[in-house]
Amino acid sequence: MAEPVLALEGLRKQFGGLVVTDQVTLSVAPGELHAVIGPNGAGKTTLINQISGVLPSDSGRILFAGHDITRLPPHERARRGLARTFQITSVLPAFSALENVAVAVQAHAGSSYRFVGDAAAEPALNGPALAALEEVGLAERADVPAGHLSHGEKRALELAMALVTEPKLLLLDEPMAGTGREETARLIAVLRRLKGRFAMMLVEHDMTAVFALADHISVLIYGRILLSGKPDEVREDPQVVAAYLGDEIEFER
Amino acid sequence: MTQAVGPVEAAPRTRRSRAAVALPLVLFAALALLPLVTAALSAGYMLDLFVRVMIFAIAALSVDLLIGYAALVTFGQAAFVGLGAYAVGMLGAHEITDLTIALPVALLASGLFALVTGLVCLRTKGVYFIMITLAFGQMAFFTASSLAPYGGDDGLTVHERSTLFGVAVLDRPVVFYYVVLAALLAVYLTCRTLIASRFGRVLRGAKDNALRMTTLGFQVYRFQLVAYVIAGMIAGLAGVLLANATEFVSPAYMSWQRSGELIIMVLLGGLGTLHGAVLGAIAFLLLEEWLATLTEHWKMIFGPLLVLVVVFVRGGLIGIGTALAGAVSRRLRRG
Amino acid sequence: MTRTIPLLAAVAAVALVAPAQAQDKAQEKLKIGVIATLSGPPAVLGQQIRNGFQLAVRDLGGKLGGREVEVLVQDDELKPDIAVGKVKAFVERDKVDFVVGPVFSNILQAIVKPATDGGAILISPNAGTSNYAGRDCNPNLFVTSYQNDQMHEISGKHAQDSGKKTAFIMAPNYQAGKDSLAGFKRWFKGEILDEVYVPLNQLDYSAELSKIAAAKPEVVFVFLPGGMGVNFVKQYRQAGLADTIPVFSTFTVDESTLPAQQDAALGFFAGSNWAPNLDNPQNKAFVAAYEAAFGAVPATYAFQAYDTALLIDSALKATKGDTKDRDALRAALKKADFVSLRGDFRYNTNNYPVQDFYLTKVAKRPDGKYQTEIVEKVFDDYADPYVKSCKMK
Amino acid sequence: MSTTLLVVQVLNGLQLGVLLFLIAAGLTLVFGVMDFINLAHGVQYMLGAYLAVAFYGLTDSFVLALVLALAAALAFGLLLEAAVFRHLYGRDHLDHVIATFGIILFLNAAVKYVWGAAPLSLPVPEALTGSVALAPGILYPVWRLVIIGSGLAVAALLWVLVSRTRMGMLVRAGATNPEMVSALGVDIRRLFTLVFGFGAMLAGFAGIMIAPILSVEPGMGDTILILAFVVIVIGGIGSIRGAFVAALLIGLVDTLGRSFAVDVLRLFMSSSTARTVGPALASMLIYLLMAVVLYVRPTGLFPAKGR
Repeated sequence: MAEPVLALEGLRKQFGGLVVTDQVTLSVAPGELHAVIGPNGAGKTTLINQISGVLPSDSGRILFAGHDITRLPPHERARRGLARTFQITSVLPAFSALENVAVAVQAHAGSSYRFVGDAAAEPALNGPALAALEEVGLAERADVPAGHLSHGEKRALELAMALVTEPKLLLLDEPMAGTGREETARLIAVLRRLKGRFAMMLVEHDMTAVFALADHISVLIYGRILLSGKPDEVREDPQVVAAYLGDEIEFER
Repeated sequence: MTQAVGPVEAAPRTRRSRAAVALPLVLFAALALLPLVTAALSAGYMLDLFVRVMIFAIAALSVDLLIGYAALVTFGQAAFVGLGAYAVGMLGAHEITDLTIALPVALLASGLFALVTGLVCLRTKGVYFIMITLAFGQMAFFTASSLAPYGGDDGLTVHERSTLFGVAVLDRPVVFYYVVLAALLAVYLTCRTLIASRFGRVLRGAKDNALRMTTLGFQVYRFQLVAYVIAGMIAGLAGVLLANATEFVSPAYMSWQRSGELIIMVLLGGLGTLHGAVLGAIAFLLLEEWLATLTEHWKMIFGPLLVLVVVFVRGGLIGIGTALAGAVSRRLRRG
Repeated sequence: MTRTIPLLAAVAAVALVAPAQAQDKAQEKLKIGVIATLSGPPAVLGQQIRNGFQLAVRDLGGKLGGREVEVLVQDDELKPDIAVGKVKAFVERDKVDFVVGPVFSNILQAIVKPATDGGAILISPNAGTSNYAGRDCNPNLFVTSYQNDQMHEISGKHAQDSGKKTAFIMAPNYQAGKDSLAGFKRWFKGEILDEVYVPLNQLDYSAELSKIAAAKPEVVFVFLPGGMGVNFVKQYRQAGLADTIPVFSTFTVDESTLPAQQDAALGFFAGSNWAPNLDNPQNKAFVAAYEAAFGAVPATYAFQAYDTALLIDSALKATKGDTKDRDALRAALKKADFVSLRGDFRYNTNNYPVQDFYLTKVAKRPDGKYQTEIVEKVFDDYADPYVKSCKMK
Repeated sequence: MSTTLLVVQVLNGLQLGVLLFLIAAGLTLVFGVMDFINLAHGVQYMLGAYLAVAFYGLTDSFVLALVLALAAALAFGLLLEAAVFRHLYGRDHLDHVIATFGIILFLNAAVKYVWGAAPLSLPVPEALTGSVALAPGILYPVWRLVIIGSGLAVAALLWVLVSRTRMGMLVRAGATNPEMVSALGVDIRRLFTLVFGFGAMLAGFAGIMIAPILSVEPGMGDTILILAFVVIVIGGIGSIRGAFVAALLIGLVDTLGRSFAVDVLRLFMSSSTARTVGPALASMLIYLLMAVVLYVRPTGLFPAKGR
């Protein structure tokens, strides 16, 4: 088996007296889409924040492509190929969609201390950016300020921004939250197209999306991994069904 | 569908960019022609006034660079102006008057001060940043006030204007005027270029959404620090010119009221447009000059004027212009 | 939008140039620019200068040396660069022959060059710094007040002469403050228990008052102009020190601050070249006229500004109203051929006055107003020592 | 540097501290609850002092002047809120800055227009003049003790109001999470108006109490405003407790710095150098303190949670 892109070892985060994540151990293989599911307050977003470095971890280790990144600042992690989207969409609202992606290209290109030259007119930045917009189906909205995009479009834009950084791993924090049925279907299609190019960790409530996309699923409850396995195993695990999935979940195949 | 949406959404962009090109062109053309007007009216005094205006415009540009493009509301920019001025004054006191020495020293001093204080200030955000820049401004002010060998609180006279390779080029008012205008133009273009560059794009992005920029891999703090140093040096340049214009250097140049006035100029003109800062400096100082000739109590008029500008229009004078232009074009389209 | 800009510029140009053109017709008028601090807390001093000068012009029938006078007044806002701008406007736009002002020494430092380089004659009705009395003395600068140090020397001399052994001295932490304490120490040879510099515009003197109470000096000397003096005097009285330790001062208790200090200042001593009750007919007339016109007792600022107008009047009479021949004008000014409100007055070679100085004391007049009153003469025909380093003859 | 002198200086520092607290309390509330930067808070302090002088002139009674001036300060604060500030809630901080700066310019010029440029004064109430002997030979003015006492009383009152009443609960909640307060169905506008008026009155009260000690003059609020901002920033914006601690800290540091800086420096350097450096250092001590505090704790000593 190939070396995992991401390996978490006993990760823990505590806010005051409240333990939010505890002894989280899991690994993501290259090219794999690993979904993390769990009820509200299970610590999913905290986990994403710990991995991306927005929150420091109290204990445990984060190995990324074999290197310990537990103590690295977020921008350092990003530079090593760890990209993320946010639960609440996070784009640059005053910038056009194209410029949003172009900034991401620029981040990846790593030469941002250039004080001359019109960045907005650089083919080296705009070319890949436009291509990424194409991939997520936003090419026609390239000139629209990101603040004016619909919710689903912002999600797609975030994806495009992550794409151009050619990440080794993409952390997706509830990309389907707040999107309409139609947009959800479109996003699922986009993600399916991207699958295999890099590893993804998907935190999601929408079980349709999770079971449509995931190669591997971990169930997080009260900050701990309850179970980790293939979608079929998870679906059929009585413990999960009882504790979390219940009867309400409809499965589509 | 998107075909129809496109042009409508694009329309404000083109209008804005047309104004962004035309307005500064007109502004600078007017400034370039001014000496002809003053010569015709034999109002040489106006040159001095506009020299002062342009120097403050340079300082205001540095403030706009920070507030308007990097979301760094600095309340201590006057300290850098003062540093530049003191470089001229103190070197002058030791009979070093040449710009080839004074200018680099001034820029280095203000840049270094910005670097050191910026390292501390940029740890904080928002109002805390405002106040910590104020704190450093005040420290600079009190330090200058206690410089007894250089006049202390009284300030010191600059006995002769700076020379260039030993030639007293700045002594002729018209030449000095054009030197200041050239400096203003250079600073304006520098800022313009900077903002459009990759570097500037990171700054603007961080203003929009700093967390997003960080997770994209930018170390925002460093970009802001570089911007802070550049702005400090620009303000230092304004100080060099101010010392030459007034032929006097004083701790008063560093007072917090001065820093406040610079912010007001930028806001009055229109934040985040650059030419708004220039326009704001012109409007602020001319208004002050004009109102003061009307009545001793001119601040009773000036104060409410500022309130009205804020309450009823957004985006300062540039905002008024845009709103007017919008209303006119709507009227035209309808009629 | 784009069209409004040149329009604005044109309007601004016209607005700023128009006064100059309008005045062209009245070429005969003598133009005098008065620059004084008219905003912020020290505005009261600037107003005294403006009022004193305008009163003199009025008393002289609107004419100085036979020429109609136009007095232009500008506020320096106590900002040196603003002052420079205003003075340049006087000289270059308004083409004034005389600039009268300012109140403060730091403004004087800033405006001497632009005023005199521009060809005007600068007459300072208050600030008189040591550098212009000595090394930097200037033929186009005249001072109608005093050399700053002299006012402080009065207290030092009197403390010494009256046999005081210990003193506590205090001034703001700026150049004039340091000069002040140096001036006091030039004559006082007793022990200085403490020499305290407070930040400029300090409001609360509790810290210093405690020190004074602990040090128990025989005399306190302070130089705390304007609002600082008001605060100090009130707090000194409240601390119960006023009845035990006498205070000698300069610019701390005068007619500009007494309306606020009132009874708290009674018995405080000051050094001055004049007082409202100085006994000569011209001064009596001046004080009465000033009080009638402005409803307040004049202070030194007002009387010196009044004298400034008298000085210009005398010089223009000598030159028959001519200001073009600057050598003649300067010579006439230097003669100082006028009856000063303070009595004896003549110019030294450095264009600073030689005059008498008095110890004064705060008193309440029968009409309920407060003023300083002459106690005794401390210096007779006193010249400043800096004149030695002035190269002018 | 005797112990008695030190005691007196500590009292002096305390007096400056409570004065700063009176001003900073309103400022930090308005800032914390409404997210509004009110630079005009300093001129409200000035106005309090002027109103007290004016009413004293009319009534010849300090108590009456105090009551009337407080009422007028409150009324003026409410008027200002309704006329200007109400239109600016939710706008950018910089809009607040420019508008309230305009109000400063106006009011400074207006008081000069109405009352003249000369400093005015208010006598200490007859019963509270004089000094008490703290130790043989060391007198302390009664009025200063009154200021300290009334400042502490106001602080205690504020503490009760904020921690024990429903209104206080809302104010605290508003400082940490304004959305939540409006979600509770509270008329947030009325709460704002109330807090604002109260803050204006506190600033006015500070002005009235200090008028017998300091000269009343145009622009007297500008310096104190900056100090008050230093206080609320060190204390943590929106925190009354922070404002209290920071105000006393600033009061003490400033007073003690001014009285002992030269003496302390004399231990390290020559007397004349100490005299030059000391006062400059003393002037910047509080700014140095603020820079250090913010460096160590970028949101102040007691940051209100959630912002």
